Amino acid sequence: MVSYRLAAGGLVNRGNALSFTFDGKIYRGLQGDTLASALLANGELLVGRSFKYHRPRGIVTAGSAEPNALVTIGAGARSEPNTRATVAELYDGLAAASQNRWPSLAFDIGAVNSLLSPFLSAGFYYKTFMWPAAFWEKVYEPLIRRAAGLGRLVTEADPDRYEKAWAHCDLLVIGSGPAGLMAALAAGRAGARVILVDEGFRLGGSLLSDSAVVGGLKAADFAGQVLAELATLSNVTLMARTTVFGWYDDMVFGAVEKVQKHVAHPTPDLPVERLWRIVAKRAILAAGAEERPLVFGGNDRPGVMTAGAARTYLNRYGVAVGQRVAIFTNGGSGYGLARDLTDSGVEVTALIDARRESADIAPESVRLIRGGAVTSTRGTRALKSIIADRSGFEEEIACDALAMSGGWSPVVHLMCQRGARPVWSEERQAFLAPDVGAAFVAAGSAAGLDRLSACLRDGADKATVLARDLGFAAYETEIPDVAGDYDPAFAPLWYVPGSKGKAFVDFQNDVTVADLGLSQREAYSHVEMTKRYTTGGMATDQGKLGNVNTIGIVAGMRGVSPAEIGTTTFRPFYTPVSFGAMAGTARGEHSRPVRRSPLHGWAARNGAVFVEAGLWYRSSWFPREGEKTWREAVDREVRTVRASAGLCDVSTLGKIEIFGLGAAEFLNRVYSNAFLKLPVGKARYGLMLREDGIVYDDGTTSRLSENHYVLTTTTAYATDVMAHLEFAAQALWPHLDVRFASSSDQWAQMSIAGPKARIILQRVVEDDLSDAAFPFLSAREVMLKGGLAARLFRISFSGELAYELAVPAGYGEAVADAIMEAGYEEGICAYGVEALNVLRIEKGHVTHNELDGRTTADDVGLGRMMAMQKPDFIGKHLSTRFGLTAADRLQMVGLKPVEADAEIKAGAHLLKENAKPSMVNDQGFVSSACYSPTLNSFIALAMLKSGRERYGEKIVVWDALRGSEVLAEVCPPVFVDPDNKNLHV
Amino acid sequence: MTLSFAHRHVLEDHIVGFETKPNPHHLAVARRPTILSVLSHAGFEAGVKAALQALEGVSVRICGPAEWLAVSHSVGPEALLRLVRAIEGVSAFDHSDGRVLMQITGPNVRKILSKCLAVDIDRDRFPIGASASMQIAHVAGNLARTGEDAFEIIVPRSYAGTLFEEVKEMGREFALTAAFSPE
Amino acid sequence: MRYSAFEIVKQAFSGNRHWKPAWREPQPKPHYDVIIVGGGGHGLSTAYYLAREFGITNVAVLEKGYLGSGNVGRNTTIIRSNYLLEGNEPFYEFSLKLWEGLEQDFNYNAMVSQRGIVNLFHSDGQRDQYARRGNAMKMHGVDAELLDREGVRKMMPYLNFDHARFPILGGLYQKRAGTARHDAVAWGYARGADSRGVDLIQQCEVTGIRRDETGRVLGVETSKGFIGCNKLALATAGHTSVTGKMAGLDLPIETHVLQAFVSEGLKPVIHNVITYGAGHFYISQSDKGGLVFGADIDYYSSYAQRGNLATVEHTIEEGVSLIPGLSRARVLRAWGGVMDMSMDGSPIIDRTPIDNLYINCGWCYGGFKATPASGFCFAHLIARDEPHYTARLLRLDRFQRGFLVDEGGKGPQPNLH
Amino acid sequence: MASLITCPHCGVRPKEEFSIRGDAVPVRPAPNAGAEAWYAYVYVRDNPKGRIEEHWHHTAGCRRWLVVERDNVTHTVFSVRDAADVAKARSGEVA
Repeated sequence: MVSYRLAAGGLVNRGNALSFTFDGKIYRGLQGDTLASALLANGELLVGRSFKYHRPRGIVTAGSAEPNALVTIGAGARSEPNTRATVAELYDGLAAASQNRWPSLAFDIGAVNSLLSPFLSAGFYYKTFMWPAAFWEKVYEPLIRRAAGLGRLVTEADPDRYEKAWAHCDLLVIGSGPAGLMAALAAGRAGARVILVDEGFRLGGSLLSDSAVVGGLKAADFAGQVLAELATLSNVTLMARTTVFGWYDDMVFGAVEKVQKHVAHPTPDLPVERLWRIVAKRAILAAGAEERPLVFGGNDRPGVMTAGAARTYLNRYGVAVGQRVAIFTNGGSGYGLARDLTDSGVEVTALIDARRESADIAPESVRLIRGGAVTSTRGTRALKSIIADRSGFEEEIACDALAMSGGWSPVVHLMCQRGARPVWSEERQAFLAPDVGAAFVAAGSAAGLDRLSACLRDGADKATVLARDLGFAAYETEIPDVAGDYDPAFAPLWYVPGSKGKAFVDFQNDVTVADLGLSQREAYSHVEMTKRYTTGGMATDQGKLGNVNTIGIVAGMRGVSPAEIGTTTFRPFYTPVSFGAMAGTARGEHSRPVRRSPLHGWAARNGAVFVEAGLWYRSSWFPREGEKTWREAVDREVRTVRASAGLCDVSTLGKIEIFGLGAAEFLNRVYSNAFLKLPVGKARYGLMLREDGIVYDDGTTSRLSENHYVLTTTTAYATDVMAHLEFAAQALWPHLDVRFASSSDQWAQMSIAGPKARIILQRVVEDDLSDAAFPFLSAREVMLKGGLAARLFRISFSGELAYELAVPAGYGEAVADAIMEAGYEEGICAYGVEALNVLRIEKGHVTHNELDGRTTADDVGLGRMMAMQKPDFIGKHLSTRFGLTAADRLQMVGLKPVEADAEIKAGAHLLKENAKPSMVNDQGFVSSACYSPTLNSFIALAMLKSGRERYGEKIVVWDALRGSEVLAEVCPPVFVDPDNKNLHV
Repeated sequence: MTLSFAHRHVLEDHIVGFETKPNPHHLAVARRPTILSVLSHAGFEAGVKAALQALEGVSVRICGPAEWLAVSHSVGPEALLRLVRAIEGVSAFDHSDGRVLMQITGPNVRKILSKCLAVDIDRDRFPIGASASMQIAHVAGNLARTGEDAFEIIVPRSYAGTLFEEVKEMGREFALTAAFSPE
Repeated sequence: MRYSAFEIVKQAFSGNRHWKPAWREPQPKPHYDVIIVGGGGHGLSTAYYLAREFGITNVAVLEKGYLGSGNVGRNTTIIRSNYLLEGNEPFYEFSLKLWEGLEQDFNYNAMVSQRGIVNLFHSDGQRDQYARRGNAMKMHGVDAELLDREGVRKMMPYLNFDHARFPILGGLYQKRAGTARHDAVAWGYARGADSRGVDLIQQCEVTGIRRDETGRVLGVETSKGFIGCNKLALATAGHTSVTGKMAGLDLPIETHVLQAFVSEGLKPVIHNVITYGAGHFYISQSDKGGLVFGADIDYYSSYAQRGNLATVEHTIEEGVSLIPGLSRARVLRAWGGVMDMSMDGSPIIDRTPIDNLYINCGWCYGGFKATPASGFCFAHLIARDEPHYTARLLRLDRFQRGFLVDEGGKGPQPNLH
Repeated sequence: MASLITCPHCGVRPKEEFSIRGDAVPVRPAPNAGAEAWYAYVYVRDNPKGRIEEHWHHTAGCRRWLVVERDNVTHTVFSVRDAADVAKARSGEVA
């Protein structure tokens, strides 16, 4: 055992032992532990394997920048790969497993890569694996993919719940360490709406790991005191376990809250994670600073970690990271740790300070080596000793842990996500937060490096300024005295010269100093190219630990300041965010809202099979007993409509009520055909174009009274057409007196079609429906027997005598039932969109299969609907371009297979007989096809080059994709009742 | 042949049983409120709004400039339509069947709503009496504040099921119950 | 220096200390036969093919940042040729053919990986559209298969078959499609161009286009001074309006941002490229194990290489809806590419009304897969002053003349393409 | 911009409530304006880097078309106006 739990100390609950497993072995931890601290308390140093060389790796940090200690937590559908043990809150029953090793963590075959490392230098794969060409996909790439990745993704559906929420505040404080706490306190006392977030499960940030005394209290107790006051303020919201991962436009912050990641059995009443969008008027970044590792030979041996991590394990978790701890530092951090360790009775074998001199004072019992450096380490799966070098004199020092401190980098990530670059400070030897305006400022050590007292002061002061800026009366906050803190100042040491063995800059991706050198030699010199070529900074920690060292080392190689090298781009996410949290409830069946027709229940009772149509579910067909295939049902429905009558739900069509003195003029401009003279009580088919002259949508519009129309759209385009009309009315012609609103949801609308439609409907409607009283294209309000007002339109999509009846939605089912009952003797049937589609293909009516955003009115035989004599309508002016009127455009035709039972499918292309398939020979395509029970043949609508000139021609319907070729005859697109006799009976 | 047509609420399928006692957090669905869409023609906006607000037993919900919903639990649609159409510069139609109205109440109602909508409904910013159209649980609806801890949601009928289920889900944390309002 | 396994071994034994720079870092000459503005994928491939195919080597590529700093280094790396229209399909197939031989051609492993793409469909109507597209591909001799639901399930059992809002009915499969290592594409072309004498000039921003009184382009003003040329070629997609304006060009282009994403590294589960037909979402898994995915543009005009949270959420909602198992994976990084959204969704490779000025633009968010053909066709145009056969319909005047190449049928609203 | 838009009618709203059409600068030509003007209106975009005007529709709110004036590099919003007011002002009438 090397690392171990001390007999006393720390913020862990020693009365509450928790049991957990790692790679199947059972361990004990304490409430308040992370998985990492609990593993260390059990002497487990080896926790993972690196990506490329599979080197044994231990815990390096005590926070979210951890590159090594990635484990899979949980099992089955709840297993969560790549979880950082350093931030995973321990709970009873936690089961963790190591990753990227085979057969076991201790004996990993992949470690052979380490021996091959001379061949696996940065970018090696760009230079090889190319011969023979076929080998890349058959041999090399499968090998590479076998080695890819770290954790394993389980493909089962996640059983847990996720939520999303919005929050609004005056001041968002990110980080609950000294600066954050005081900022929240200052603004909270002033009455501002404050949200204080911290990624940790316990608020207090670095105060929880600090041995300093603040206002006479232990730092952690001081944090507790401030938090207690904040909890009494109703205008302050405290959010632990919440990571702000992104800063977006307009001061919107993305954050993710772990609601139930610390319980073995989450309750379904709460989400496991909750995504927050926090809208803040002002924000303070008090995220602290990240301690940099030092770069020397073997700096990745398990047992080597940052000094701050060692201090956190000691002070917060009561864990000594080793029995004999060596410290390698270039600043005060190492001294602070040495003091804390010796105070806790842990042996510090040596304190090696890279600086020749400094004002820092080491504890008396500790051997201090000034001007020294660690050049390599020894040990296989755990650190055994280090080689310290002072002025060329090498000494092996036995130790089981090495704490290193390479200085501090302010955590400025969030402030750099919107394009601003951090600014190099020679004085601080660090990249500092950029100026992103007064609304978002950094405070405390995130704003630079300072002692604890200064961080407390900075947080309070900056919050006071922001609160006053928002109009709150903020008073100066008293800052308590601080004793026993240390000066974290440091001198730069980017890389230990004379290092032996690999010196790692990016631990997870195994990027070494040698790799950086190679990238410079090979001209991948821009820092972004260096990153991309070496993969440094591309691991799950996104370079939190390594990037600044990379920049410093590259700067050293080039002999320039790190300022000249600059950083790579900071982008969301600060730490990785689960897909689950980002998706919230919008997944699976709930990925989009469901729209239900008012006749849904009626259709269901009549046995409908439903199909998704946009957000709607529409009844597709209504199978009856004995019908084995959908086609049998559809054929019967079509035959019934043609012979008797059927009822179809058309409620999903868009309906827009249009009012105003300018309504007629408006319609005349948005439709290509004439609308000024539509009489009251009449409906008209209308064609809408886009401004580029292409058909947009079609539908009927009825004039219900002098200045009141109702316009219908297709189901698919209802939303878009509404917005299009609004654009025309508001942005194009704001002077026209026209107002409209959607009434799509108000009406249950049903089409009653077939030769018996009138007889049946008359049994339900009071008004006279005779052809004389209610001729084709009539549209007006009628009264149903029983006194229900309804709208009735005599329009037909099927080509039969047909009506569309609209009743208030709540009555839809009852009225449909009544009509079905009224038509029982005539054999009325319910018919769905499949039969409707057959009926309209037989009649040659177009849908968006034909109107695919590339067709003109003339292409689909509706050229007569272009009222070119009108001075203006949307789409008129560009509709005459050469390309839109060319003689060889695709025109809509009908197709009949030469052999009636030969099936034609939509999506097939057309070829002249004996022509070789090629794009040049392509004659067009089949847009809609069906079996016509009326004609007892497959039929189709097709778009064919110069189609209308080619009636009678035999053409090959070429469907190589589905392995069929059918000979068909080109014919006019109207297969049934071409003279429209049925409409006028 | 005389007919009588039964009216059916779209949430009949979603709300089962009336025996549940309402919890402190409760979603009450109105069975048949009167809801009219009211549009003002250019130049009449202020007058129309004032006249609407003067109508007795009618709540006015703002949808946008020159567009409102007139809501009533006491005046029927035909009667209200007559009253509204008497206002100069108005076009209006009965939307009672096209809209579903529900009231959500409870001490943590804002927490539930913060999971459904993005608008800041702090009492200073969205006071009692305020109303606006907005996205509510992925559906374009109208929200009104009717009390300190009471809000009214009006959504298109076809979306009502989705919205109802989503709000219920977000209310789980506070044991939200739901039922039709007592007549 | 030719890259080979032998070279790797040889270098390894000398501590990898003798690798040569992948390209020179030259100072600009006063004058070039051709200047290409933009050292991204298209600019570099244009230079490469100019030198390799057309023997024109007195060429400079001017890049304001570093090589490959534009969209070639910021995309979801998909290559495919599954198009419908005559304006597109032959061009993208030409590109795919070039991809297929690319590594041997430029002696750099761009990790072209033909693992296949499946475009899922979720309704009969969509199946018909995909069938039409698949048949168009087959007419051009391109591989295409129509999978049914079971065929899709067999290939990708982890998709959401049982609890989907929009059920998976099948998919259009192109086996030869796949991915490539995006940075390596830029570097391979750069190295290939450099070794043939092309000057790649980084950190050189073009600030103006100098023309004589007849309007002819004389050269460019840059942050490194004036550089003259006989022909000027713009390959600055994302910023074409800005560079075009330097010569007074007005273009049918709006600039938008498209976000793309990568997850933490995971053991490979997703072997091919998938596109979700019921929403905007596409995903593949890289050779490093990261899930690389994206969806739609942010819809507003933007020259910022970053997007907003709403689009991130929407993208991931779609992803989890399609692949429920993603829920417990984590997204690592998001980035934004700035793109030319053209008015019909298709690119423009053409001469301009200005005699010796050529443009290559309007790639919307499909430029990566086009990199080889775009460079080849652009080089052809520059060298011969006539369009390459496969790019003959991708003309600038097609909007005026009404010969749109509108693959999506969305019309002249660029953010819908 | 782009996270939140302050609708002149509804106040601060998330981007999700809007749909975006594109450049709001081109003005629909007079009916007899000629082919070149119509081509320019429908297809040609100035597309500057910097300050632009764009049509946004408050789809889930007041359903008004808005002209959002903003910077497409920094995403700063300068103004949001009702499109009808802008159109009226452009046609020479005081909004």
